[in-house]
Amino acid sequence: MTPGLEHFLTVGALLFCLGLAISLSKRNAIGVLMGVELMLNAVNLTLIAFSRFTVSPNPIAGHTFVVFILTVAAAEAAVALALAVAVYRNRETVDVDRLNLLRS
Amino acid sequence: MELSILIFLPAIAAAVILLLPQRLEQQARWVALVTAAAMFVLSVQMFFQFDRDAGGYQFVERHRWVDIGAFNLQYLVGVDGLSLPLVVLTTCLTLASVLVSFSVTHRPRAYFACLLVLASSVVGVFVSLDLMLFFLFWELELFPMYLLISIWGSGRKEYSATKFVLYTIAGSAFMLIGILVLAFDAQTFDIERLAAAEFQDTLLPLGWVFFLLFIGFAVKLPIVPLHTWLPDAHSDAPTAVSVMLAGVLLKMGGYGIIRLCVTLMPEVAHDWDAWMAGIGAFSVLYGGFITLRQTDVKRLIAYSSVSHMGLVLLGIGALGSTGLTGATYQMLAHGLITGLMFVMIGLMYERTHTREIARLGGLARQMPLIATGMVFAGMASLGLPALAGFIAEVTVFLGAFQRFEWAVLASIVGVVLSAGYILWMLQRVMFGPVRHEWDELSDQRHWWEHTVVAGLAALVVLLGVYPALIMDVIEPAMTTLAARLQA
Amino acid sequence: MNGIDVLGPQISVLLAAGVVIIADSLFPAQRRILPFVALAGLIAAALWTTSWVSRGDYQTVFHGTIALDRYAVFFQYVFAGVTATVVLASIDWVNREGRRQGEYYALLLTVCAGLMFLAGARDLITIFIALELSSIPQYILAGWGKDTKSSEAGLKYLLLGAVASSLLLYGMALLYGVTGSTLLPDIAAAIETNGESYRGLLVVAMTLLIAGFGFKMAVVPFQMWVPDVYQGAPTPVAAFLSVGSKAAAFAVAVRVFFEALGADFLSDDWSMIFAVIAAVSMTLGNLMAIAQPDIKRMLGYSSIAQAGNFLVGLAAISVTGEEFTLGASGILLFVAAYAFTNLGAFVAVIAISQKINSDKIADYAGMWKVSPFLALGLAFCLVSLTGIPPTVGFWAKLYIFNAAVRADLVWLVVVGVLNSVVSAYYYLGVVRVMFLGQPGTEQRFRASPSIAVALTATAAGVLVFGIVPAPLMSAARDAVEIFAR
Amino acid sequence: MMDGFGPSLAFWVLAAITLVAAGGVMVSRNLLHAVLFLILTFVGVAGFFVLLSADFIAMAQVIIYVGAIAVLVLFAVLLTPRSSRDNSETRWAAPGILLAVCLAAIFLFVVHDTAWRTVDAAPANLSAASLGRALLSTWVVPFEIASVLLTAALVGAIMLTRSPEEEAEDALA
Amino acid sequence: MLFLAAEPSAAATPTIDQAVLWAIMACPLVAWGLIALYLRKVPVLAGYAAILGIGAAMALSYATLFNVIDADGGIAQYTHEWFTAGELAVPIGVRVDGLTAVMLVVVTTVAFLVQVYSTGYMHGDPGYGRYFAHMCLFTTSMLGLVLADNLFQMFVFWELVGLCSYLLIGFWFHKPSAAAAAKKAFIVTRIGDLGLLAALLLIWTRAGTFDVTQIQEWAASGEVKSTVVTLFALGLFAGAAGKSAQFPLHVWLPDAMEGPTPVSALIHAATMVAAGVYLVARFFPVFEASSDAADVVAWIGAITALLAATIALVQTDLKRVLAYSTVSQLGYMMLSLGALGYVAAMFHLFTHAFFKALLFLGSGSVNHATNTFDMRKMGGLRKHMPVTYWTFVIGSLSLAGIFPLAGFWSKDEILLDAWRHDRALWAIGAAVAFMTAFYMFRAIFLTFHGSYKGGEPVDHHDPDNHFHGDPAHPHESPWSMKAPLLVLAVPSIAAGWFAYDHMFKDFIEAALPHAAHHGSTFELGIAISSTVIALAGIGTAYALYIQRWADPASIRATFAPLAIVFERKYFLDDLYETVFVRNIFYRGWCRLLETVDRRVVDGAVNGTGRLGRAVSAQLRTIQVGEVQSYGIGVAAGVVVIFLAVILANPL
Repeated sequence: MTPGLEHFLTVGALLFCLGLAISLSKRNAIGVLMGVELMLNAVNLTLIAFSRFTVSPNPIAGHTFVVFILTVAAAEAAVALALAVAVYRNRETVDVDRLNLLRS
Repeated sequence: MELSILIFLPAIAAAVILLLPQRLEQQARWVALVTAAAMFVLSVQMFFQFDRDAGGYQFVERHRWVDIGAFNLQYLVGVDGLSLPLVVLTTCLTLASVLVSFSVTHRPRAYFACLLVLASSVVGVFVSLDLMLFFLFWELELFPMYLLISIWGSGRKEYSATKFVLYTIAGSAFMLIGILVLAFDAQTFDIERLAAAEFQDTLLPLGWVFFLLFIGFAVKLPIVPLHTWLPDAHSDAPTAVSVMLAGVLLKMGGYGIIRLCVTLMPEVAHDWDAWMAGIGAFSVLYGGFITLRQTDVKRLIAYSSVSHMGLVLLGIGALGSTGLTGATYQMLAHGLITGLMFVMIGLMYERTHTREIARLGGLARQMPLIATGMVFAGMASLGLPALAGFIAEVTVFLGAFQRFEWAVLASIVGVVLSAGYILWMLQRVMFGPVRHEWDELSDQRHWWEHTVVAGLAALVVLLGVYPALIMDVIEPAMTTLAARLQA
Repeated sequence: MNGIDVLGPQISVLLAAGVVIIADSLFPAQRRILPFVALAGLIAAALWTTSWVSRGDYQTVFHGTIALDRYAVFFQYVFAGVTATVVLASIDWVNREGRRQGEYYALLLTVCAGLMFLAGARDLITIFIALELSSIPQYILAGWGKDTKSSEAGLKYLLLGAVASSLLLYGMALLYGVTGSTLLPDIAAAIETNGESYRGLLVVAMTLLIAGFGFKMAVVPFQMWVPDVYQGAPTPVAAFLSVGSKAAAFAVAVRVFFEALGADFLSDDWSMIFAVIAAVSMTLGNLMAIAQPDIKRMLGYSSIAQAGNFLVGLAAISVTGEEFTLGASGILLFVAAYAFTNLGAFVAVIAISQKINSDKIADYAGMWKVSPFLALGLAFCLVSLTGIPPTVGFWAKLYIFNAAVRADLVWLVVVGVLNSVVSAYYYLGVVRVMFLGQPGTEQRFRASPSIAVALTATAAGVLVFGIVPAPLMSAARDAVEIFAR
Repeated sequence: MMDGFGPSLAFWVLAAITLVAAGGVMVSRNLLHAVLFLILTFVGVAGFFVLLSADFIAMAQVIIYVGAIAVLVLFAVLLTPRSSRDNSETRWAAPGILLAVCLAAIFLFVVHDTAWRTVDAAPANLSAASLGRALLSTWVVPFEIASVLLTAALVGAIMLTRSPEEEAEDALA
Repeated sequence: MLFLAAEPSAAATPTIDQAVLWAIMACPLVAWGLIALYLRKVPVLAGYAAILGIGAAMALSYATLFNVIDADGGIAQYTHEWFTAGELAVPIGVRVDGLTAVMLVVVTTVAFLVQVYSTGYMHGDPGYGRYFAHMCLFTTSMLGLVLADNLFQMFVFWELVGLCSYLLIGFWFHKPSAAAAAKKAFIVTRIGDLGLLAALLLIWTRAGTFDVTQIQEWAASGEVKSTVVTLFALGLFAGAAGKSAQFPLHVWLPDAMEGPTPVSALIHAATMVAAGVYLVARFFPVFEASSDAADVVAWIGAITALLAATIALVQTDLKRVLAYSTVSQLGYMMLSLGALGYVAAMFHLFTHAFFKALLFLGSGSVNHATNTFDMRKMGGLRKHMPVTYWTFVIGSLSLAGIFPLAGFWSKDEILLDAWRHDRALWAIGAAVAFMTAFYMFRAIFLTFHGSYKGGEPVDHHDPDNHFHGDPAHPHESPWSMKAPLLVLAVPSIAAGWFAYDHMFKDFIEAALPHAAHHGSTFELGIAISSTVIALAGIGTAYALYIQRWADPASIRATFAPLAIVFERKYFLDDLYETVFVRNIFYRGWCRLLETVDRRVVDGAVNGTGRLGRAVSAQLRTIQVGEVQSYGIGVAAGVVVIFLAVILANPL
């Protein structure tokens, strides 16, 4: 069977949801971040697949989008880790379920 | 121009008072007094300038205000036979309130400023001919009331103030919806044009719109079962505020029902007339019965207001010229009488610091003038002829009897109830053996106290023996309205 | 028109950011000047915007990715003003914090630039990147404080923000996949031609966009980060969050949903969704705020409810004619009103909380005696939030409800006005505490000049536009006129 | 290019690698393992990019994700003590996973329910050059923004991670 | 405006100027104003001002009377517009005819004499000025009521006399019993006024007028549905029953004796309580038109007369005896009206006013000497106060209906009308006549005969007590008090002689639109029988209290159950106050409603607030502070929104 758009989209969707599941379930902030990165990857995959398969006046837009997503992902990761470090310095943990000073 | 002066003069005076330096703090009352007196004089002058034969609105001022496409508001004020007497009532009671507040020394600047802003907003409500302007003033009145009750009040003042504000906001929330729907359909906020508009296909059924507006006004009036804020607000408010609250604020409700509900939606008013009359009669009785059980003088009068304002609704429900005139007259009469009543209670409270009927007694001996005033006010309140309340009550009854015999028959029982609670209160508070714990107390003695009591009493008598003075102003407007309603 | 000219406001803001950082490191002794550099940048941006307005030179630039229209201009003013107020309100806090001052202002300015980009963005990529430019520095700023709570707030905000923006991105990707373009007008055109057959996908994309924007707007059910972050973040930052990013989210949402997803078969769906979300947000936000003892958290919940009010405008947009103008301009009016009001409230809270070292509403007791100016300002802004005249908040609510009535959303207006009543309960509760409570200390204090200026400016805005709302309304209306078809 | 056995095989293999690796991230109890799985996933995705004739993006993916982000994460993990490398789930895992499954169902449903109009041949101008042109013409503003964003993130990250001692020193200066 | 010329309504009218009629009202009003504003603190002047004002009114009243007599009882009416409210037009005006003129004279004469008396009786009271002010106001109101040409105006003054009655009963307001009695009087009469108000409403809606003449014609025309007339008549009668203390609303009048005695004489014997009778008489054609209503009036009157007379038999308080006697006599008048004896009723009203005022003033004089009204503490006063004694006897004889005193003539006419109308009514009337004679002479014997028992000692610590004699040594009252007694004795003897040649009858019947013959005025058989009955009553009293043929106490013991019923006033007060008002109404119904109001209506409001806080507290717990739960919210939002859209609008 020849892989078509649907196949790539399926992989993308599954990857996205796996990423979501990870980010929604992991206790460790870094784990959550990994989930987010997976989601972003899934988005990238989807975009590239669309770029490749769909009729578009300007197919390069998908690629461009991906470039920016990569950039943002990097920035986000950096900031996230910085914040995690900041939290760790104060609380000796990056377990998000123990980050509950702020509630109700 | 006169109306704008009436609206803005007190507001400006309030600003002036707030800007007074600390050392002139106690002079705030004089500024307030001069302002209130000027307002009163001006409104009385307007009252006599008013052309009784010409219909429609007079002293009209019209300016564009907000003109954004479909959102078109005007600064449009004017008075007719319905609103003019209420404006005079407002200025009169403002003057009275300022006078009875002459002994206020706690933060007088803020106090008198609030009082004047209150007057300004109430006048604004009565003279606005643009729905949005009306609503604006309607809401504006909340601030000063809230502060006045919560800062200068007594007892559970914060609770009462909050209750008052929340109740009013809730009512006006409904009102706002109604206003918006109406204005959307007629493409205008101008009350005169709205009255002329034929409403078809409104977003909501017109009956609902009526109901929404009605709720807003019923809270203010107040109508059972939306009345429970009133006793709390009254019992904890300072004297002047009780005077204003009972005297003019409640009238905003009745005014609104006539001016907006009935005038703008006559067909719906026709559909709901029996309900209005019925609820009115119910309020009369219910209020009367509950008043009998009150043990706090101010609460007692507050509940009696519920009962008396039921008559307003009864008169409106009759939808005839007599009923409407009677309802309007009842608003005026009740304003003056209850104002006087609260003044008397205030004078008494200032001396005894209690409103518990059980703790009082035999005061007529120690303070005969106050007792006289109280008996007078009580008699007026129970609808004694030759005093204002009687004319109003009987006019309402006569106006409504043709159409709602049972409602009227039920509500005339309220006449006996009112005699019951008023006389019971007088007996317990003023009469009976002297209690020596009150021996030290003085009778009313300041000139402002005399002035207020005498002035209000004189007005109550004037309205009672020469009703034509005011009826002639009210009547043409109401007859026109009634003719529209019959059509 | 060259690019510099077009992006002048953003560039001047970013330039100011750069100058602030450099100045901070070069002349650490002259730190007091930093906020004024930032203000200068913002003023320059505002002036630049004004110069466009005076030229009337509205156009679309950079191949359609950036629109230079009245709409963008309106928001650029709002963002410049908001940032300026926040800068003013931050001075005391930053001085007391005593560290990384230049970076703080620089990041604020960066966020501002991001928001300004967002106002004019007309392309999914630009929107995304501008959104991130405004978000990531905000994550940092939320975690800027010394205490653990701040870091926690920052991390929470970031993690959730990342999830939300992933969802948004996925939606954008799907949208791109369906339409083959990232430019909003092209997307709209593609949907018009053969969008019907992609409806399922479009609905998913739309839902994801709502989630993404809804997160920034802080509407139910995407709002849960709000109270935690508001409470944990430094108060000036919370102020900025509550107004800036919310306003930007609405700015971009109006543009996206109207310009790209305006097709009839979609607009019915999303206007209904927004209506429901609006109702739920108002109700939940208000209900949760009632029993809230922490004022920042309370303002957080209230901002959720307020977001519901904004959404009423969005729900009231039907895509043609006069009604659109009303709904959309209602949002804009609300944005402006909310900016004045909520910032004013926050400025007062910033000042008070710093003095009394507490965010507990109970500790605000008797504030009227301790600091009449701040108490009065805060009370006035809270009244405006309630929507009682003569405040700009009253007009905003009125206008937006009017729009909803015209869009036949009377039920939503009912929910809205009832919620106003609920909100009155807790807003006035604070007023009551301040005015009637007994102060813990008789020590009077004065607001610092910067706070005084910020509070006076916002409160004056609330009052002046409360009395003469027409200019603001016509500005809002002109701003959305470009969308009218 | 998509035709034929090779790409098909490549697709299935890549899909398997990617998803299994992603699942590995999910199930790993050790954060270190999770990072390694993550890298594997990134690589898999890069493979997809190649398959989709996005060579430049694939390269960027490897460089940025594997080279930058993953390493960053790895360092972060390694810098924290062993006790913090736990990668277990919170009490919200079950509903979270359930929701993810729902969402996946929705996505898959709409993806497969849609009649896609696709092109068989890869569009001509998906080269790195045209990407560069696009970045510098149409999307020049986002491009610039991205640079600002990175700078801001950098500054912010540095500031957030500075130790209190540094802070104090800085404040004194 | 009030004195603008108006067209007199009838052709053969009295020539009296309407200014005179208005002035009759105005004179006491001016006196009131003067006293209230300026003379409160100057007792002497206050008294003189009142006497002067009322005296002037009296003079004008007599002028009016003679003028009307000259016009053969013709009607003069001057109507103006008071106010209009939409369709409602309320007139204000005066009407004078025979009925009015008689009432004017009665009211002003008694009022004048009572004022004179009061200067002595009230001497030294701290509320002296207030007293005269109230009295003036009362006189004004009463005159206004009498002069009114329309029902509305009548109602106005009707209520005003009620007010004055309230103020005067409660004159010694520091006495709890006085304050309570005042309140009771007001409320009970107000209950009756409900009927009057309803009648007012009914007549306006059905006849469109308040005018007396027009209403009379309306009723007499016979074109009106009889139920409407009956309802109207019953409404009027309800009002009259309240004011005139008819069963079951009579309970206030005995309590009203808490007021100063001159007040009782003027208001609660001679004038105000007769207003009810006057009202029914004024609208007599209405009752003529409705026999049902007339029967109700007659029987209520009869019951009242009997009831009150039986209670009076056992009273020990002199004033209460008189009070019940008044109730009884008012019942008599009502009985007469119900029996369509218009003339007899008015005639009895006329004569009764004088002798009952005389009796009350006499009792006041006694009180002045003994500081008490308790007959058990009196006795033998005949020697000490001869003037009082003899005038009191004259009054009693007149009341008992002994030839040729005033009471004989009027009471005789009533019995005659009753005889002709319904024998049962006559029987009751006769029984009452017997009892009347008995209890009056019982009172005389107890008070004035026998030996003096010392009166009530003065409590000098009571600041309100202004008693300045010595109860141990009773003395005759001063001339200011004796003179009115003597003057009143004259009409008590002679007022009945106006029955001569149908003089009174013709005069007063002219006030009715259709001058029918409402009974003849004399029939020997009735006259003799009634005299015998009255003498029997006197004789019985003599036998029991002077000759002691039987011990009253043992008789009481024999009829103990009956005596208790009488002494407890048929338990009506207990029934009303304790059972009905206090327990059923106040503690039951009102309390129930109040509880509902507090718990349910207000409870709903407060409950909403509490609910809000509770919900808030509950809702906030979803903010557990854990970031994943927040993320789940986001994801769930996406799922829910998508599903909602799809479900609402399937693909």
